[in-house]
Amino acid sequence: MTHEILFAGFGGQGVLSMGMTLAYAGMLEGKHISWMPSYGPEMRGGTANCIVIVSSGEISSPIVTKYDAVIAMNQPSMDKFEKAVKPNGVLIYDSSNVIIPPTRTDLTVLPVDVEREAIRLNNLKVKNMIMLGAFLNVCQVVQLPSVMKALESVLPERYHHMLDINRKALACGEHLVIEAATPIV
Amino acid sequence: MTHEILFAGFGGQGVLSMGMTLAYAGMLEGKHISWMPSYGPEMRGGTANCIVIVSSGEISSPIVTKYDAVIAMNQPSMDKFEKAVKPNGVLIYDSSNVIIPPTRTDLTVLPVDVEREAIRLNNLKVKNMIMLGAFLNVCQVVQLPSVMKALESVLPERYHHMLDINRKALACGEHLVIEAATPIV
Amino acid sequence: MASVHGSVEIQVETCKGCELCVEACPQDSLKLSKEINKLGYHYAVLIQDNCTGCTNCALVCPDAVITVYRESKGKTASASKRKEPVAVISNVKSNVKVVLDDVPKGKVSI
Amino acid sequence: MASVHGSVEIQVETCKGCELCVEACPQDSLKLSKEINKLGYHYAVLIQDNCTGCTNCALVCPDAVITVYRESKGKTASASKRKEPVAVISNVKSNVKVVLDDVPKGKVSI
Amino acid sequence: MESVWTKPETLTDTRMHYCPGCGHGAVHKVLMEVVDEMNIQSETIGVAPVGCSVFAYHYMNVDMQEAAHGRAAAVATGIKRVLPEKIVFSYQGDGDLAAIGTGETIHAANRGENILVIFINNAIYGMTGGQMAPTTLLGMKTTTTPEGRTTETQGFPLKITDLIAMLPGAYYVTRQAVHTPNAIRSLKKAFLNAFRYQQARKGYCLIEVVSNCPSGWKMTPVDANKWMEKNMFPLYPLGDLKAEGKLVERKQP
Amino acid sequence: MESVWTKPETLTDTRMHYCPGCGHGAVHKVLMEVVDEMNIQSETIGVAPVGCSVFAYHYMNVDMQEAAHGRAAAVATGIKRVLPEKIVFSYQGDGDLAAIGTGETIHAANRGENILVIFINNAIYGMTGGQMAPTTLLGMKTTTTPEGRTTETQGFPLKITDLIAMLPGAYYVTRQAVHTPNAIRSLKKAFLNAFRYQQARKGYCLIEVVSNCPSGWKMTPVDANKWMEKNMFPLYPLGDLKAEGKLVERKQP
Amino acid sequence: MSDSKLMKGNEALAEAAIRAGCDGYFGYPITPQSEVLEYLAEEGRQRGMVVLQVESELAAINMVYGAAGAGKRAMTSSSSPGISLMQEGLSYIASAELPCLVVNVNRGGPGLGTIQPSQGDYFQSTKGGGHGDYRLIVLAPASVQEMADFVYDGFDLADAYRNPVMILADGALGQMMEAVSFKTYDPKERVPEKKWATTGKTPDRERNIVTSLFIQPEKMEEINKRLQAKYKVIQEREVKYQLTTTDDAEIVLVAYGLAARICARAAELARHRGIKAGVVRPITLYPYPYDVIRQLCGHARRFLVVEMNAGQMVEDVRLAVEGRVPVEFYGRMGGMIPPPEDILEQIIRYSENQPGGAAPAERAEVHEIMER
Amino acid sequence: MSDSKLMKGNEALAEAAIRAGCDGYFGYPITPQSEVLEYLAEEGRQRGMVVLQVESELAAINMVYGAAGAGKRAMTSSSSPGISLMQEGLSYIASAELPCLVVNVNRGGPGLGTIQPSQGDYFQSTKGGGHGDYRLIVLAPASVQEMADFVYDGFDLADAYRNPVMILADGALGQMMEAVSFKTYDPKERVPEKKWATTGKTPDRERNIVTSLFIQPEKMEEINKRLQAKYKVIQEREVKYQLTTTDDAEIVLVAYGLAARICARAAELARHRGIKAGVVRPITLYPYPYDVIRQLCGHARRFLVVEMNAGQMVEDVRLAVEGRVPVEFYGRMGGMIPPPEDILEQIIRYSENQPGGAAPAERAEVHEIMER
Ligand SMILES: Cc1ncc(C[n+]2csc(CCOP(=O)(O)OP(=O)(O)O)c2C)c(N)n1
Ligand SMILES: Cc1ncc(C[n+]2csc(CCOP(=O)(O)OP(=O)(O)O)c2C)c(N)n1
Ligand code: SF4
Ligand code: SF4
Ligand code: SF4
Ligand code: SF4
Repeated sequence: MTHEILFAGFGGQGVLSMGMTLAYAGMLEGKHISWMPSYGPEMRGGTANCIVIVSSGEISSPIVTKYDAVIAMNQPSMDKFEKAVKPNGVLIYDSSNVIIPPTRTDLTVLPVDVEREAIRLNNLKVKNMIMLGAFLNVCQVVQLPSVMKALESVLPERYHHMLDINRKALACGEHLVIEAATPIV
Repeated sequence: MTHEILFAGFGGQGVLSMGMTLAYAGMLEGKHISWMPSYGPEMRGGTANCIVIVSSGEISSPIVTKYDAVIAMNQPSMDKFEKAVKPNGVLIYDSSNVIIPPTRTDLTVLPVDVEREAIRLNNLKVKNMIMLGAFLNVCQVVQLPSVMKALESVLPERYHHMLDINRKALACGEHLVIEAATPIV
Repeated sequence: MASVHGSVEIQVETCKGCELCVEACPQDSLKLSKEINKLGYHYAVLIQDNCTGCTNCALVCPDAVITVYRESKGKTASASKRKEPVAVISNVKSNVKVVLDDVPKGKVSI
Repeated sequence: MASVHGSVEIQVETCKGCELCVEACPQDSLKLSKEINKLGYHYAVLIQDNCTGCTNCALVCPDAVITVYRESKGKTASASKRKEPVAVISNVKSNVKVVLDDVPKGKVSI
Repeated sequence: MESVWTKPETLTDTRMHYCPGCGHGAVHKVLMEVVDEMNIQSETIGVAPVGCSVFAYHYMNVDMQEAAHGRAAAVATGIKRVLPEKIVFSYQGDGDLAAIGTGETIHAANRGENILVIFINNAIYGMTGGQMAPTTLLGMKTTTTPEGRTTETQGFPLKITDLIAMLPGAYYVTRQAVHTPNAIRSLKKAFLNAFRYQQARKGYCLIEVVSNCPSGWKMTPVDANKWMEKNMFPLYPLGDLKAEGKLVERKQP
Repeated sequence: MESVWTKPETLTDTRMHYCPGCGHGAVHKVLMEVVDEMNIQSETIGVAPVGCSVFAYHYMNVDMQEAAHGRAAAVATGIKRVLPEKIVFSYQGDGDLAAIGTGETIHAANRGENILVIFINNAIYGMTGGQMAPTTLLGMKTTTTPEGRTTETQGFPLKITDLIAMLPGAYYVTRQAVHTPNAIRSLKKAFLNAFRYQQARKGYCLIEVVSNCPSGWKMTPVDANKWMEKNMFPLYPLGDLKAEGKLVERKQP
Repeated sequence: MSDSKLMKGNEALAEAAIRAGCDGYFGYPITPQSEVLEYLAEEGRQRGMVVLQVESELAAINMVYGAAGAGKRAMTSSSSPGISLMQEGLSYIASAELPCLVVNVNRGGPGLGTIQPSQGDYFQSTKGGGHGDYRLIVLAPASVQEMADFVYDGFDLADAYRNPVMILADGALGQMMEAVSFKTYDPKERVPEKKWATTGKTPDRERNIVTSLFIQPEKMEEINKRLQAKYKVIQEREVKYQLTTTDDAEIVLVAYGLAARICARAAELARHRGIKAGVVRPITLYPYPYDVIRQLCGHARRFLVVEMNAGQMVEDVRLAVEGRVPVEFYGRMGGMIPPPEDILEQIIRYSENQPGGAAPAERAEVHEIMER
Repeated sequence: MSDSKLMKGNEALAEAAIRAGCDGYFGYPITPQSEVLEYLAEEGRQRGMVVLQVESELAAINMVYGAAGAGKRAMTSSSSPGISLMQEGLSYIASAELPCLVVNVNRGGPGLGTIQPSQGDYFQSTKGGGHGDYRLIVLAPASVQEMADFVYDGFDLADAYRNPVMILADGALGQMMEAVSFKTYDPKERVPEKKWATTGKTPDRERNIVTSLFIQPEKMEEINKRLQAKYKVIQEREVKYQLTTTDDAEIVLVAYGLAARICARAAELARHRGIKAGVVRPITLYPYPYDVIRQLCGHARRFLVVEMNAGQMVEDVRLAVEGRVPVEFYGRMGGMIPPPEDILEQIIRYSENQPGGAAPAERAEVHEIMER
């Protein structure tokens, strides 16, 4: 079983760490994983993204062009990657940053208002974890506990005081999707 | 008709200009010519040499290993190049600098005491021209007048006051060989 | 109330919200907006009408997005020339603690 | 006649005839030879027995070919130790105008 | 009302890629302002470095060449020598000018090349992500001096501008900044001087601009400028080091 | 009689390839004399340049590395950093150290590398046949300045030793010569100092030796030395520029 | 995989350098490999390694020369433009026969180009970008794990043959993260005694001289013969490659590094469609696996060389195949990475025996160019 | 030949540069080509050319970049180690598509090596010693006359294709003297208008930018495609070579530069002995005359490649021959020049179909090496 997932958004939105956390969790579960970031110019202002592959077997190419799931944190990412989702794949996006919703009908589409939740948690830095939580609810690529554990290694020591709020964010994200099931736009 | 000639001696002995003068004369006579110097380390202290080819036709390789004539201005050159003369070729050397005379019997061997002549002309800088004159007497590679003319171009402007003494040297060298015919050792 | 009257025009879409103009303004006429522009920056806005047109903000603005206007001495403002600040926000209070999330990392690196 | 007595030993075959020792010698004890060595240089030789062993020549000699000896104060020269200058030329006159033909050109060039 | 300050015409409308509050933008702006005022756009040729200002040619509407890392002074020399009538400047960061380009920098100055070299000293490698620069302060933390710069390993901050001032080939050497309106005004004067000197064939001019790197320093622009005044100016005091070919007497810190 | 001066043991018996009267030989001799006296042959590692002294390792009986043209200071740094207990010196000509090697020279000094750099300034490229060097005097004729060096084309003689003295990383900087017995004695002291400082981990030392190039200058050795005193010493005055980390006050010519 | 870490290729390489007993690292920042220097500046220094950020790549390679000549394990790393600046130094190091490790995290060129992954430096690395007849041993990792493993191998090979070794990766391998584990490796056991090194002339031996100067051509020719003989041995003994489903392959892909992994995926997809595809992945780019490629000419009907450049290694494949079967080329340039699907397309085209391949440019374009 | 002069190759090249309207020369001394700078310092300056002795080869190549970018004819010259230092600059120049002339008077390497003539820099010159996919147009003169003539051709080609051109000679060609005459050539007629050059932005045009930076890989790939298309045209139009008695040749020698002249002599000697020998002399090393060599496979029973290196161009010959007939190699290294007699020997050996050729080294030697 192989999951090929793309995380995309603005430079500052923490999409890279989202992917990193997932990858790490996969590793903790003994799966084969790869994390391939985009690096360089498009990261400034424009979109940053990373491809995460979690697989039970060897991973040949860390580069793919079609994804089982795409997590889009802003409009440009949505515009660019909607078409890159495999048929019947999953497309989750931050509805607080994406004005024009996707048009494909062959996908599970989930808008998530992470902004609102973040404000509720009163911390705008954890939007990405809210999103990750939401994603994990729809695709059980890895178990939430592994992700919680992964956080410890992915978050630099000096940020460990933020472990809790991040865990909270993950949890809240997971629960969010229940609502999302009945689309809120 | 092609002449392949090697001039060899100490760095300071002016062997390169000897060859250059001959080459230039050849050019003046409309012949094909090439002048290939040794350059670099062996020039310090050790021997310097140059290969001059004067030919009525195109010159393919400017590099040869057997010569129609070798002009040796010191012992090391003699030791190194005696064997490089073609059978029945010419080997002229400065007897004032070469202690051990050549041993080959299949050559025209001409020892020339340029030192003595130079002292007579009271100028040690023209030894090389004396030698060149002597050589031209035995091998008419080019005509003496051409060489005289060549000197004007080969000698840098600032040395033109020495044109005469050099011409004298050439002439004296030519006449020398008559003596040489009856070996003086 | 300042003696000379001036005003500024700020291209909000290219402003990067560095706040240097706010710092440089002797009249405290500028502030960063609550809203973010397309690039995700909180842009500078004129919040009071006490601008003297001293040009300090424009001088320090690294992105040259500020144009400064001043009441020309002697003659009265010709309506044609007059320009209103593009954005004026009355209430700049906000219950959201906006954190300028790490200044865009991964710049072009060569 | 110098108070202290000394002498020098010069390796004539490695001397390059640069004449710096001649220049440096306060006693005018040194001179370049008429003869040339294997390398074609007129080498330095001791021409008078007035050397004081001041070592100036040895100090300036770039090729370190000079060894200097001095009469050890107090004790007399032990024959064993004593060394004669290797070359002494009585008449340094010469009818040949020796021209130090251009200092060896083509050095190693890299 | 009439406009009393508008963007210089020779500055293109392209949005600059610099981080918020980065000094590069301010310097570009002032430089182009001077090109406008002197009306020398058609004779000016600029040389961009490799550094965050590598894209300077996107913003300056003059003919420009993008030089290899550290070689801007050499490229500028090449241009100026074959086009002596033109006005040539190079624009370089501290890594570009004072590390990899040390040789080219010093020899261009020593030859007295009739060019202007603009040197943005932000004490860090901005573009590659905040590594130590030759001008990084002692104790300053960068990605390659996580414990802070120490003399044992990395030596001392290199005051290359002071070295250049000592060279007879250098005619005008000054250190400026862009953090306040007055600093900006002063920098503008410096640019005017340098270009006038070049027109008068006076020789080599160097303008160092002590600047910031909010991203590299991990500070907000406002804090960065405060930090700069407090920590950089003592070691890199502003003002002329050499005027009209003569060293300016000033107490060294 | 007993010998009062004999060739230093650490100087090999190989005949030196230098031209008659060339200063390189004298410097080699004094350097090895000091190695003998300090008895440090077994801890000393030398770096030869590309230049006439490229073969220095034929004459100095110590471990040596032959560096690429201009990189001797970098090579010496590489050695010293991994073998901090050893005594490391580089030996370089003016082309090697002050032209192609400018960057490596300045940054080694600025890092305060604990090495000795020996700088033979003969104002010309000897090995390649007498081209202009950065230190060539104004008006001096070389094969690449047939009309004499002019500032317009080739700029000014580069007094790099003076620049280095300004760097905080440099601990001992001095200018010496080898044309007289006294000069030789003074140079010997300088070498002793430098090696002692290195043993004491004082940091970077630079010893410039103003020397001759009879071949390049087209003079006899004796005339060359006279010319040197008359023309080079005024621009390159002998003596310490920096002692024990402090600049030595001296009137600049 | 409990002991494994999630690391960027650059970090894994740096960590391995520390564990491989690298004594001195000398480097200058450049994307996409600055993490190597940054990681070592923190970890390496703490663990007693000499880590120097120097003034330039020129200084770096010459410091490596010095440190290696002093008998220590020395390395540097950079990316394309920086590696170009090291060419003189590399030629010196090869000539003086100094063991050291040089890492090139290849980015798109020529010129300043882009920072995106590329394989455009194949020629430079394998044929010698510097002057004269010399060779680097070139290792091409294809995973973060290999970014680490090849550091040990690199140092061992360097010491065994007294030859500079290059690890030629690309930007993606440097930036991507994978699980990596570090084998136990004791430098003390691995580093041979270096009698030739300049460590100070003790009375019991002659002085040691590290040099690449042999002014007499006769002598220099001897040196060259020695080097050539050494390279012959290396070519005989050290060739490394990886084969994927080549046994029955009719179309054989040849690719190295990241491209090889993408090809593996493409071959897999091809086999789903019943096309017998396989992949030869040269692990050592010098010495090159000519023989294995030659042998495959048996059943292979066609070779398809895939590179992230305009076609460089393809020359070595042609030299091996010598016209026995067609050798096609597909490449992306300037930092573009060919996705498996595109390669599959090529495979299908060729298996259907259509002509083509990546045509460098249309005639029209060409003219446009000449018109400029 | 009344109007002809006796000149060294280096001097002839320098004189031609002046006559070809070279506006700026930037160089650093190095044997065996310092005469170029020295000649220009005297003659060039007097005749109004910008001639600068600069601080290093790095500075030189980047000044050439600047001067060429300013629309002027610019050049530099050096020898092997100095050329290695120019590799980054050359990659930049090729990428920015600046026309200029670079001369390499090749000496024996690797490393500091020797100053004697060599052809050891063939790979560096033809495959790209710098990073990324780029090509230099490489001209290989074989006489003093060509040392001069190729300067005009070089500048013309550079301007026509906006590509750096390299003249690859060797120390002997630089130092030897032959009669040379200078054709009438008026730069004004030859130098095209350079609209792209940075000469100051006038109101009537957009600003000109000279750069090699294309940070977006898509853009960079476009640039690369443009370059590749250009190289294709060059390969189609600019191949130059010289054939000597190849029509009926059974053994065909392939050599360039000085080696080609020596081979011509050897072939002549061979024919005296009734051996049908001929010589292919590539004049352009890039673009390479693959086709003509391929065509000769008809009657040629064997190719013998002769180089003053360890065997570099031989790869291009093999790429052309593709195994149709055996390709042998004979080379001398480290500054040694193969005399005609030695080559004759090889010819005889092969015409008698004996095995062999210049074996790089004996097995014994090899082991000695491993034992070190
Ligand atoms: C030869 C080479 N080495 C290294 C680099 C990577 N590099 C790009 S910019 C830069 C330094 C940037 O710092 P600075 O010059 O201070 O300019 P800033 O970005 O701070 O404005 C480096 C090392 C390169 N592009 N080329
Ligand atoms: C990269 C490189 N560039 C140029 C040269 C040629 N070269 C050898 S020595 C030298 C300069 C020698 O002058 P200097 O350093 O002053 O030493 P000197 O010979 O005068 O003692 C030059 C340019 C070289 N060997 N390598
Ligand atoms: S200075 Fe300019 S960019 Fe910064 S906040 Fe003010 S207007 Fe915006
Ligand atoms: S100084 Fe030395 S080399 Fe010179 S002449 Fe005297 S002894 Fe001979
Ligand atoms: S990284 Fe620093 S220097 Fe570069 S643009 Fe950002 S703030 Fe300016
Ligand atoms: S050329 Fe000059 S520096 Fe070189 S050995 Fe001769 S005199 Fe000395």
